[in-house]
Formats: sequence, structure tokens, C-alpha cells
Amino acid sequence: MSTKSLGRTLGAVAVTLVFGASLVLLLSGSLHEPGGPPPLTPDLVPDPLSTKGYAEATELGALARATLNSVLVCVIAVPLSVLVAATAGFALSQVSSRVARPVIALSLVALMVPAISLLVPRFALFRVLDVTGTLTPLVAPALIATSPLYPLVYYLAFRAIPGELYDACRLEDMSPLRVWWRVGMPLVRPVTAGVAALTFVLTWSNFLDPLVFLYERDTFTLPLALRSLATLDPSDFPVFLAGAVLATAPALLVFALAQRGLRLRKDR
Amino acid sequence: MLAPFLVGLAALVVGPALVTFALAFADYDLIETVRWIGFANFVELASSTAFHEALRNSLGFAAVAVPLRLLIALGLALLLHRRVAGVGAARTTVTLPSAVPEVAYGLLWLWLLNPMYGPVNQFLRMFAEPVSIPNWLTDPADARAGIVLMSLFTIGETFVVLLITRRALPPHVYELAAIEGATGFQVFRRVTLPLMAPVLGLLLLRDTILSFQFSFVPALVVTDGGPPPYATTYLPLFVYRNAFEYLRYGYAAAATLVMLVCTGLAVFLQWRLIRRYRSRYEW
Amino acid sequence: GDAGPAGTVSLLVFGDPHELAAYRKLEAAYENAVPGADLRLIEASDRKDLITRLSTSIAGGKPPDLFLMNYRFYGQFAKRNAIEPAHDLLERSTAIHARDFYPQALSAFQVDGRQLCMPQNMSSLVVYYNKALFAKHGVAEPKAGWGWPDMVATAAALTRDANGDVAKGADPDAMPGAPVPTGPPPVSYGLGLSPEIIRLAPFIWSNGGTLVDDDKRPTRFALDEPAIEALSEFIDLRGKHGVVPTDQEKESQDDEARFAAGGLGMLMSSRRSTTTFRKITGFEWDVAPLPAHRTQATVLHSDAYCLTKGSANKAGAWRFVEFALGKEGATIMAETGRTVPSTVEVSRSPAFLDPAKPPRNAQVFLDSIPAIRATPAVSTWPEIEDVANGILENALYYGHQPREVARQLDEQTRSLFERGR
Amino acid sequence: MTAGLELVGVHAAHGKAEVLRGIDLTVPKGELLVLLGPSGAGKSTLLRVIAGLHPVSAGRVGIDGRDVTALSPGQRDVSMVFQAFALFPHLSVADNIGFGLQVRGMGKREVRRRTEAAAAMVGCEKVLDRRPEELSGGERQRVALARALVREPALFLLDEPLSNLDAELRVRTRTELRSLHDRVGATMVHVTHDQTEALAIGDRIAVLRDGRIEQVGTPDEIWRRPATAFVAGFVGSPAMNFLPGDGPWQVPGAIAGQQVGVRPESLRLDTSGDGLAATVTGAEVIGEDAWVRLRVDGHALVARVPATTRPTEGAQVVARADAADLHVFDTDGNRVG
Amino acid sequence: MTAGLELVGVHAAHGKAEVLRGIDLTVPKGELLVLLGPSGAGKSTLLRVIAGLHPVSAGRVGIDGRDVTALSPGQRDVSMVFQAFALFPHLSVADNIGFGLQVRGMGKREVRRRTEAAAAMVGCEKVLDRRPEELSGGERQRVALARALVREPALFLLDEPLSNLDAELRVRTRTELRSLHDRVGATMVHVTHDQTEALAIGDRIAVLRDGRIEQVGTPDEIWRRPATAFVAGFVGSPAMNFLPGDGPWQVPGAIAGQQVGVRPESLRLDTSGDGLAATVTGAEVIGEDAWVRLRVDGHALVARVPATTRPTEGAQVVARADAADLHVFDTDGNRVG
Ligand SMILES: Nc1ncnc2c1ncn2[C@@H]1O[C@H](COP(=O)(O)OP(=O)(O)OP(=O)(O)O)[C@@H](O)[C@H]1O
Ligand SMILES: Nc1ncnc2c1ncn2[C@@H]1O[C@H](COP(=O)(O)OP(=O)(O)OP(=O)(O)O)[C@@H](O)[C@H]1O
Ligand SMILES: [Mg+2]
Ligand SMILES: [Mg+2]
Repeated sequence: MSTKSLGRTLGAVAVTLVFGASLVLLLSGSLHEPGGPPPLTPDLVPDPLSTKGYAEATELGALARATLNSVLVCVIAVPLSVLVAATAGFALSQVSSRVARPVIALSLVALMVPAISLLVPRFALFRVLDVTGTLTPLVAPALIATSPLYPLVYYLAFRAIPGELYDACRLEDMSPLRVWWRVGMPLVRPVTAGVAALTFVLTWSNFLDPLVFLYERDTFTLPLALRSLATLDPSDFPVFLAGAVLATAPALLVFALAQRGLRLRKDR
Repeated sequence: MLAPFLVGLAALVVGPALVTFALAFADYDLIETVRWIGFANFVELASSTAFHEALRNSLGFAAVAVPLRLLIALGLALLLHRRVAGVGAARTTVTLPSAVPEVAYGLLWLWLLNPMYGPVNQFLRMFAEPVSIPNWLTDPADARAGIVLMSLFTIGETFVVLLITRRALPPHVYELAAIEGATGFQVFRRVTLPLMAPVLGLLLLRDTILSFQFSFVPALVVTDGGPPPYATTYLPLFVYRNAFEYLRYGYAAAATLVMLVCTGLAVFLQWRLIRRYRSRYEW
Repeated sequence: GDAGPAGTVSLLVFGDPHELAAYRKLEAAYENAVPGADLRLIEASDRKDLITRLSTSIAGGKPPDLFLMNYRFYGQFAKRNAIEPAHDLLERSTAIHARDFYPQALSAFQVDGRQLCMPQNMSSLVVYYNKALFAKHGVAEPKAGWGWPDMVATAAALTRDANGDVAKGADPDAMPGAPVPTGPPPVSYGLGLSPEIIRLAPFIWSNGGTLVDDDKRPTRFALDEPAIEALSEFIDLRGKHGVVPTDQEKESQDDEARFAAGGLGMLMSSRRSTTTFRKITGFEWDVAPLPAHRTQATVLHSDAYCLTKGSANKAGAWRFVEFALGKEGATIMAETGRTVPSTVEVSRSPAFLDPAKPPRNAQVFLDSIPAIRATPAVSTWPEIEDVANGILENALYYGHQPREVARQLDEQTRSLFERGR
Repeated sequence: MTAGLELVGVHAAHGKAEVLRGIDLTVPKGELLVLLGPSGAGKSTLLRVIAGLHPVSAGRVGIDGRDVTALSPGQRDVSMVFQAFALFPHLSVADNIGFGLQVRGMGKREVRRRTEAAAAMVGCEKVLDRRPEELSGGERQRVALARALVREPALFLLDEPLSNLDAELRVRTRTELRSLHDRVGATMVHVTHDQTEALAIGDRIAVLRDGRIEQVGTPDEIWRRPATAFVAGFVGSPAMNFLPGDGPWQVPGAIAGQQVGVRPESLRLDTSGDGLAATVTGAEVIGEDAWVRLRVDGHALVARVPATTRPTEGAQVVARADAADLHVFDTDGNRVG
Repeated sequence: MTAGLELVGVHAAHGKAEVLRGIDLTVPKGELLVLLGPSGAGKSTLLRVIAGLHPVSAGRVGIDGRDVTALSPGQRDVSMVFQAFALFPHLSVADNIGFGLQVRGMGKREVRRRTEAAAAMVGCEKVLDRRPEELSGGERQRVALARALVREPALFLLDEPLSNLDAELRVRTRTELRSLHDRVGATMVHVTHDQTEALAIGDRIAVLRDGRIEQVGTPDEIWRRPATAFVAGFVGSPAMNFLPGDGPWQVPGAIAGQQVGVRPESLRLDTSGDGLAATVTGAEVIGEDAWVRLRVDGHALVARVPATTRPTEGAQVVARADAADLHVFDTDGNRVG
């Protein structure tokens, strides 16, 4: 190993420590025995080690059902978001700047609009469509790719592909959709992995939308369940932290998967 | 291929936003009918201490947190873009705090920043004089710093996008730079930075825009807008409270409109800066 | 009562998971008792979430049939005609009657003498105390009829440093010019008390003072001399006597946690803390009435079921209210321990008074009822509270002058009162 | 017989800069036209215009008798080798070559068969499973060429398809190209800067200069009767020598202002006799040939002679050329006679 | 005098495939070495190894007497033109050329002056303010060349720097290169596939084949005494003709299994007389020359003759060559005698 990559490894370890510390504390906190007073000093290895928090969190928060709902939403919303972002970004990179510019500007403005200010009108919209109380409103943001940032990220990625590759496709009389699928998408695979991971996280931890659009406990998603655990007594903090760990764990999985996608064909 | 996105934008963002902004000129409490009152909401905002504080806090937060977040994310992306031992774990770890649901994240930090028992201060106490230890939750400046600190760990998205961008840069330009004997910093300044500039610019704009929203949950969960009153009341909290707790939707809408104008202004200024930079490095 | 077609009714409530579990029990009991009834619980986590849900759903045109709301916050909905008055329904009801309820609870939800919502519970502010700590330091336990000075003395005697010596907490960086503490800092404090208007109000009333200019139609905070005196005493708890934790200490560990950990001799709180404290295994605790300045006074905590104007099934909703406030329903809620029932009968039943479950002295809650007063009914009260609490927080921890505090209270809330009229 | 390619008054621009300034060109079906011209003349742009990848600002493009000016590239039935190869980095060599067939929905087997045939034609059959980034420069170029040759379009557009190949391979490949062309009878436009290539394989050669066509003709015409001084100077390596019309070389009728050109290959050197007295100022030996630099009356000339017969530096020689090998151009650079 | 470049037992691989298999090469300081070799032989890889962009798996690289094997590219003091003419896409042409000077902290004025000089040398001074994407292929290559020439490093590495230039420009540029080389006295390694270029400008030529060096020698040596049949066949266009040692051509001492080579330029055609009886099967006219394809006893030969004297197709001719022009190679391909 060269000194340079050794330096990078050390840096990576330091980063892992700094960013991982809070999560380790989260984990260790969740392993305390619920019911007792919160510890005054953080003890990394709680005594006694207890998984009761997890059991209680699962039960009190109906986490199983909530997880199922969250997964359901993500399974639909994430691919849809990626699809919307990728197609829109590709289209933007192919049309003339006279068309692209206003759309980009509009996306930026859309980014600027605070989420809070959209809640009430969206509620009215969803009520007219008669989908309040279902998971549909949680999937709906996939239509704007969850965040208008992602079409723009795709746009920049597609734009960076040498124009002659697109030219070569045009010579083969391919429809834009095929160019997108056969050439564009494979070339921006890391972007797809990243955007998928990010939309997953946004969808997974979306709190405001379910708060307003969901009524019944059976439709609750994880953040709502977690929110209700957050109102527990201080002595039940391990229960809440356990819930938080359970809610975070799937993200770990998704990021681990995305890591592979981030890898280019040849890792330098 | 743009159609779904445009439909989504129109139905889920533009339309609702227009409704809300129209309501900025009304007295609307979410229950009774709308009463148009012209600019009265804005007049009231202009004289509201709470709003002034919130605006100042938000602008301050944006000014401090946005550059810091971007710098850290860029630094990490450049550190971790190459595959060496340990990098995979580091990448995942960096993104994880952003994956913790916000509510949990806020409560976690409430504990981390606990002035007496929190790990952060316990750690600091090992090195620093007791007087210089921040009172994260009771001193206004420290509380604001605490919220900035929290936001520095949720850079997952920025980090991932920058990482992707860095990895997509053509290798040949680095070979060229190596041959020309450019030092690490020169490579960064003359090659990496300009080539990543479009994405960096986009992220800067986005972070500025969202800085108003980053501060929402922490301010709600961790400091509850205080302490002391208004020290950490940021615009979104102000808006949220007025709209949903005090049922002053029109007033809150006016505040969001002001917020939008502020971001618009900030974005415009940054846009011009980026344009200036890009006129040097067209890419 | 005779069951009409109950149908589907949605009920918006908030609470922690334990509380919500009780509502689910209530739901099951109701659906069991009334054939064909379908109660849909909409569970919010806290009051803020509840209000957000309520307001968006009303604005969006699809409100729940029923919601549960504190009297301090329901005013904004009442004023805007979002609530379907319960008055006539109550008068016509054969299942529940106004006379079953504590009038203090009922009146908190009346506007111009008409009943809007039906109170589900009513608590007063009481003093929780750590019996073990009292015994350890040989301090007499509080008893009915004790006065403010007794309370201060008791608190001072319970404020101890690590050596067990009487200490006085000080907050050097918060109060410039204040005497620098000499001894070691306290590890346990005598009293826990939040700087909030609803904590301050009973003492103002107790001292014969006025909080607002007109209790029925308030237009501003108007603290008179006795009120300022009470305020002054309140502020002195920190600055002069040092018997309540400093702001850092309070942010580090909130009062309930501190009490549960044995670091607080007394804590002023409502019935709400009971469930938390029932988990305490290390020591015995009990409740006592609030200390008085001149007359006995305490403040009302009460939530009520409100029907929404937009409800599509008002009859069904009322049917549920009848059940929930009837003996069976009220008993289920009383058994959670969290609330004091609003109906006289159930409040005197073992469901509430069960001597096997602490506090042994639960009767204190009932004994306080005659002294209960409610905060003023203003639709902008939530906003007023937020502003006032901020001022009080500064006052307590930064030792502001009482008159200045009174002036700030008035000045910064006057427009809110005005808007509330 | 319809024209394989027909350009009428084609203009095209990059931004504001006009790059093609009125191109009229007809290539009969089945002809292999070589496009020659200095760097930056607009050759690549012209190919892109023909392919439909670059818009015309005026003029008409016809392929096989159809007016394709308004058609998309895909509808024009052309295949192209890009100057910078434009290989798909995410596809293997085989998939790169077969790409056009695959997207047209051809069966797997058939694609494979034709891919292998095309690869064999350019000699890249050994790297079919690699990715483009794992190829040497010449290999990449061969893949790009194979990708264009695998189809059988109406028109091939080849932009310097052999520039990165060694001499041996180039000769082999250009023979393959020529025979492919003869076999399928497609029209081909082939950009090259290699003289030998141009002269060897072109049915005709078009010389482009600064966005205009200077001359179109058979290799023989271009070589023996260059229409302009530019063409004369451009084609041939070493380049044609030019002397003033009233200079040392007396050509009947040539006057001041006119130029007389003579190819280095046409100059014969002798130690004595008739001709121009010249001083040898140097020589480069290139295989069997020597390029001898001469000085005549202050003018520099180059002569190509067999290496074995080259004079030594500083020697005084006599340079001679047949009258038929002299080219005369007027002041505008146009051929006289 | 120290060696400008010294390679000792250099091995290098792409992944598992060994591409350089033991290269030993010493280039005296100030020499211009031309690297020739078929596509895929490892020329680019060798340059990248010398520059430090590709790791050696064994062996040593020395530049100007220093062992640089462990040094980074920037520390080796080399400048390089990449085969795919890599440029910084985000910088103007001027900034691309001046990049190396700028990062060394040279003053603005001086950078500009030298940039312009380098641009003028390759003829791209008119496009200094453009971005690379707005250039034609040849212009890009010239910019890449200028970028390499603007500095004065110990060693220039040029990977086919002229492949996209037209003949005229190529001759001009290579003259510039040669004179720059003579002026600054730097060592140069120049990869090319252009025979004429190799023979014209190289002080010496190294022929690479399959990761090994076949022969290093002056152009004259390479041309007249190719060490192997491969070198003989590879250098020269059209390529050398080979006949079996016991075939129609009787060379004293040549036996079965051996090969006799003769360059097309060395063959003289006559209608009668001594020599090999041959049938003309075709001819390509390339300017003044004609490549005449012959058939002798079932063997194909090519002869280069002046176009004017070329025989017609089908004609019976006699091919003759001087004994000195015959090259004999043994069964292993090594030169005999
Ligand atoms: N990245 C790579 N991975 C695997 N093999 C490679 C890679 N790069 C080059 N090769 C192989 O290594 C051999 C040498 O390549 P190199 O680029 O050095 O050839 P070259 O002599 O420069 O050829 P050319 O004249 O075609 O440019 C070739 O066979 C090529 O296929
Ligand atoms: N994208 C562009 N923007 C502006 N000018 C351009 C662009 N592309 C090419 N040019 C200019 O147009 C002219 C013609 O370019 P073109 O690529 O057609 O030349 P070419 O004949 O193919 O040259 P070469 O032999 O060097 O490839 C050149 O002067 C070039 O600088
Ligand atoms: Mg070109
Ligand atoms: Mg190469």
C-alpha cells in the first residue's frame, strides 16, 4: 500500500469514527434496560445489556406494520422517482437550451418552495382525488422525483457524456427512449445508485406528509411510529432509541447496496 | 419524457404554492372562509419581533452552515472517492446520519448536546476549561452553534452527489495534470474544482434553499425555538407555528413568501457568482 | 342508553403509546358495547401534531368527527365555528347528564353558557414529593393548608450538596452581580417548577391578584400588586433562594427525570406525571396540595371531546361521547392513571383512588377541585402562552425585576389579546 | 443512375463562424470519394452535415435520390466513423460493433456472425470481449471502423478511419475497405490526410479548403492537372515546388505574377547539362528515396531521387524537368492551360 | 555523457496480460528516438511507463541519470502528448497550453509569450481563445502538441502527435519538431506509424513487437539491414516482398526454410532479359509512383516503379533486383549475413 492510499485509509477511519460515533451511542443507548432513569454518563456497553427496548418499541409503536407500510411506499416511490428523475434529466440534456432553461429555473423555484407551505393545498388536492388516508399521497412526490434536485443532477450527468456518443445513437435511428435506456443510463449508473439511495432516505424518513395524510394506525409509516415513541417517558428512552435503530437499519442496507452501484466499471 | 416531471411539478408544487402564496394576501385560519386583506400580513410581519428574529436566525444559519456543509462534503468526497481499504465503510457512515429519521436524529442530538451529561461536553471537558464549555441548550449563541453542528452531520446527500460527480470525471485530465507536475492543491483548484463546478453550484443553491428547512426539526425537537425566546426560532418554525398552532395560515403564507424572496435573492446572487466563475471555466 | 345507528366515527386523539393503548381499549369496549359501531382512532403523538392534523383536515374539507383538546387550545376552533356545540345533545341525552360532571370542568368548555365540548378529565396542579428524601433529611412532609413560606423553607431544607449539607444553587454566568456560590453546588434541589404562566397563575390567584383585566373578556395581562408580589416570590425561588435547578441543569435533566432519579424533593405538576412516577422503584412518593399565599388556589388541566362542524356522522359521534364519558368508558380511561375523571362518580371510584397504586394520597386531586380556576378563555391563548412563557423563563433564570416582567407580559401580548377577541 | 450523395449549395456554421460556404458535390452511387483538405477546412463538419448531425444553414442534402435535408440522422441510412471514435465505454467491443444491428432488432446469432466478420475485416477479432478503455489507440480505431462496416447502409462516412494504424495494417485495411466497397456497392465518403491512401483508393478526390471545394477529380486528374496552386501544393509529399513565373524557370508563356510548379518527383538531378544550376543544401534519406533540398537563384526546391544517386551536400547540380511536368498557375492560383 | 532515458528490464502489465516483456533501451541525451511497432505492440504503454502513469511490474526507469522508477509523473520532468490528445475540457486553448507553466508559478506575461510561441510553432495561434470542444480534430492535436512543447523538460514523450494532420502540416510540424529538438537538446521519444516520418526525423528507430524490442538502429540500419524478417516487413510501404529461400529467387547460400526479402523499390521491371518471369496482376498509381502487383511462380510480389513506366495488367515482365538489395532471413526470422 502506498503512503498516499495509507493516508486515505487513515482519513477514512477518522471519518468513520467521527460520523459513526453518534450512531454507536444511539445503538448503545437502545440496549439499556427501559424503565430506569437515563444514565448521567454515556456508557458504551450498558449494564445490564437488554434488548427489551426493542421488544417494547416493536409492540408499542406497531413497528412491524409501520415498517411494512414504509417498505411498501419505498418500493413504489423509489423506482418511480428514479425513473422520473432520469427521464426528465435526460430530456433536459437533449432539448435545446430554450426549452431546458425554463424547466431548470422552474425546478430550482420548486426546490425553493418550503414543504410546509404545500401541505394544505396538497391535502385539498388529495381529498378531491379521494386518496387521503391511503399511502398514495406518500408515493405522489415520486412524480417530482421526490426532490426536483435529482432531475438536475441527472441533467448534469447526461450532459457530461460526450456528444458524439449520442450522435452515434442518432445515426442508428434510435428513439430517445432507447438512447436513454441503452446508452444514457448505463453510463450514469453511479448517479442512479446515488439518487436511488437518496430518494429512499427522503421517502423513508418523510414525516410531514404522513402526519397530515394518514389517519389510521394501520397505515402509519415508521417516522410516525417513531414520533409516537418519542413521546414516551424519559425513563423509556431505550425504547425510543431502539425504534430509531430499527428505523435506521434498512437505510444501512440500502446504502450498502448503493455502494456497489457507485462502483464504476473499473475501479481506479 | 419530461411530461411526468412537469405534471408533477405543476400539480404538487407550482399549483399548491400558488394557492398558498395567494393566501399570503388573505386572512385565513384554515377553517373559516378567506378574507382578502391586501398587504396587511406583510405589514404585520414587518413589525413582528418574532419574525425579525426568525429571519435573522435563518439568514445567519444559512451564512454559516451552508458553506461549512458544502466544504465538508466536498472534502469528504475527495477523500473517499478512491477505493482503498476502509473507504467503503466510511462512505456508508458519512451518509448514515442523513438516514436517521429526523425526529430520532433530533432527539439523539438533544442527548448528545446535553450540557452536563451529554457526550459532547463530557468529551470537551477533558480538554477545556469549564467556563469555555458551551451551554448548548441554554445560551443563545451556543444553541445556534449546536444547531449548525447538528446540520454538519447530515450532509449525506451533498456528499453522495459530489462523490458521484468526482468519480465521473475523466481520468485523462488527472494524467495530464500529473505530467504537468501540478501539486495536489493545484490539481484541486485548477482541475477538480472547475470540472465539478456545475454540480457544486447546483448543490450550493440547493443547500441555501434548504438551509431554511434543515433547521426545522432540530429547532422543533431540540431547542423548541428557544432558549431564551426566539434564539433558535428559524423561519420554518415560525411558519409552522403560525400556520398550524396558531391557525394563522395567511400570515404564515406571507412569511413563506418573504422566505421565498430571500432565497430567491440569495440564489440570484450566487448564480451570478457562479456565472462569473464559469465564464473563466466553461464546461 | 338505547343505541341508534352508531356507524363509523373517527376520533382524533393524542398521547404517548401507553395512553393510546388505553384509547384502543376504549375503542374495543365501545365497539363491543354498541353493535355496528366502528370507531376509527386517528392517533397523533402530541398536541402539536394533533393541531396540525386537525387544521389541515378541516381546511382540506375532511375533518374527523371528534377530537380531543385541552380547554386552553380549543378556543381557536370554538371561535371559528369549527366545533359542533354539544349543548343540545347533552340536554337531550339520556345517557349522560350535566350533573354527573364537575362544573369546573364543564364550564371551561362553555361559551356564553352553552356547552361546546364534553370534558373527559380534569386535573389540578399539585405537589409531588419524594418521601424518602424528606425522611432522610428529617424534613416534615407537606400537608394540606401549608403556605408559600413553608414551601420555600421546606425546599431550602431539601436543597443539598454532595455532602448532604444544605446548599444554595447559584447560576454565576446567568446573573451578573449575584453572589458567587461559596460551597459546593447542590446535587439535589428542593423544588421543581416550570416558568410557565399556568404554573404561575395559581399563586397569583392565591395571593388575591389578577392575571388579566377581565376574566370573562380579557383584553390584556394586568398583574396588580398582589400578582406582582406572587410573581416576585416565584422569581425568587431561583435567584434569591436557589431552590430550583438552574437552566443548564434543567436542560440537562428535566424535572420529571430529576424527580424520578431522586434529585428533587418536590415537583409541581398535574396528574399527568403520575404514570411516569409509578415506574419509580427506588423510593416512595406522594402528592400534596399546592401551598397557598392567602387562599387556596390551583389551575385546571382538562381535555374534552369536541364534535366537528364538518362531521358527517354527528349522531354517531355523540353516541361515542356518551359511551366514553359513561361509567364504563370513563373507568377505562381512569385506569390509565394519567387523568382525573371528569365525572364525579368515576373519580370517586377505585378506578381512580385505588390505594394500591401511588400516589396514596390521590384524594388530594379531588380535594383541590373547589379551588380550581381556569386560565382565561381567549382564542389566541396558545400564542399568548408561548410569548408569556418565554418572558417568564427569562425572568426566572436571569432574575428580572417583577415589575419589568409584568410590563413585558402586557406589552408583548396585548396585540394577541386583541386579535383573540 | 441516381446520385449516391448530392449536396447543393450547402452552408453550415459553428455558432457565428461559417464553416461550410456553399458546397456543391455529386457523388454517383457506388463511388468512393476521398475528401482531402487541410486541418480545419471543414471536412468533419461536412460529414456531420451529410449525416444530419449538424444543421445546414442553407442548401440541400440528397442521398440515393431522396432529399434528406429534413430527415433525422437515423432516417438517412448512413453509417459513420467518428474522428474521435465515439465508442460506447460501457459496452464490450462486440456489443459496440453489433450495437446498430441489435437496436434494429436483428437476431443474436446473426448479430454475432456479422460482428465477427466485421471485426475480422479490420483485425480486431481478438479483443471482442474487452471494453474500449482496455484497447490501444489503433485497436479502438479499428473497432470504430468495424462498427461502421457491420451494417450495409446507403452511404458510408469515414472520418480519418485509419489515422492510428501502422503502415502495414493501414494498407491491409484500406484494401479491405476498397474491396468491401466494390462488393456492396455502397457510396463512401472517406476523409483522410494520408496522400497515399487518397491516391490509392479514391475513385475521385474532392479537395476542400476553407469550407469550399477547390477541385473534384480522379486521383490522376488531381495529381496531374491540379486545378489550383493550392491543390497542387496540398497533394503530394514532399509538396510541389513553386517558382515565380518570371523566375529561373522559363516556361513558354509564363509571366511575372504567375507561378510555375514542379513536383519533387519530376525533378531529375544531373551533374551537368541543360537545366537549372542548383546547390544542394541538404538531404533526407527516406528508405530508397532521398529528399534533396536545393537552392536555385535564392529559391528553395526539393527533389525526390533514389537514395543511392543522391548528391552530397554542397554539390553543384543541374535540375531538370520535362515540360509536361510543369504546372503554371495565374495570380489567382488558377491553372493556366 | 549520461543517458537521457534508460530502461532496464522493464515489464508492465494491464491486469493479467503482460504487455511489456522486458524492455532494455538506452537513449543518449539529446537523441530523437522513434518508436515504431504494430498496433497493440505496447508503444503507448511504454510511454506511459516512462512518464510514470503506468506502474512497472519489474525493471527500472532512468531519466537523465536519475532513477525515477519510484517518482511520481510530476517529478520526472517529462512532457507528453497523449495518443487521444487529451486536453482539459474546461480550459481555453491558451490555458491548456500554458497549464504546465502556470502551475509552476511562472508570471502571466511570460506564460502568454511562451504559449503564443508554442502555438505558432504548430500553427494553432488562431484558436487560442476557443475551448477544445470547438476545435477540429487536427486542431486539437496541435494544441496537445503545443502543450507538450511549451515546456523544456528533460524528456519529451510524443504518442503519435501528428496522426490527424494533413501531409503539408505534418511535414511542416515535423520539421519544427526536429529543429526544436536540435535547439533545446532534449531527449525525445516519438511514437509514429508513419514510415516517412520515422525515417525522416529519427536519430534512431526502435521497433517494438509484442512487448519486446526487435531492433534499435539508425533509419539507415533499419532500412538497409533489418535485423529480423518482422522489421524488414514492417518498415517500408508497400511492404517488403518475401519469397522462400529455395523458391524462384536463387540467392547464394539461401536454403529451404529461409526467406528472401526484397523491397518493392528495389525491383526493376523489364520486358525481357535476366530475372524472374512475372505476370502483372494489377497496379495502383499513387502520384508519380505505381505499385505494380506481380505473380511469380504462384507468389505475389509488389514492385514500385515510376507511374509512367508501369506495365499494363496481364503483361509478362521480368523482375530484377541487385544482389545487395536481397535480404535473407533464417527460419527464426533472423537476418543471415
Ligand atoms: N487498460 C487496458 N486493459 C487491458 N489491456 C490493455 C489496456 N490498455 C491496453 N491494453 C492492451 O495492451 C496492449 C498494448 O497497448 P498499447 O496501447 O500500449 O498499444 P500501442 O502499441 O500503443 O498500440 P496503438 O498503435 O494501437 O496505439 C494492447 O494489446 C492492448 O489491447
Ligand atoms: N464546436 C465548434 N465550435 C466552433 N467552431 C468549431 C467547432 N467545431 C469545429 N469548429 C471549427 O470549424 C472548422 C472546421 O472544423 P472541422 O472539424 O470540420 O475541420 P476538419 O476539416 O475536420 O479538420 P481536421 O482535419 O483537423 O479534423 C475549424 O476551423 C474548427 O475550428
Ligand atoms: Mg476533422
Ligand atoms: Mg498507442
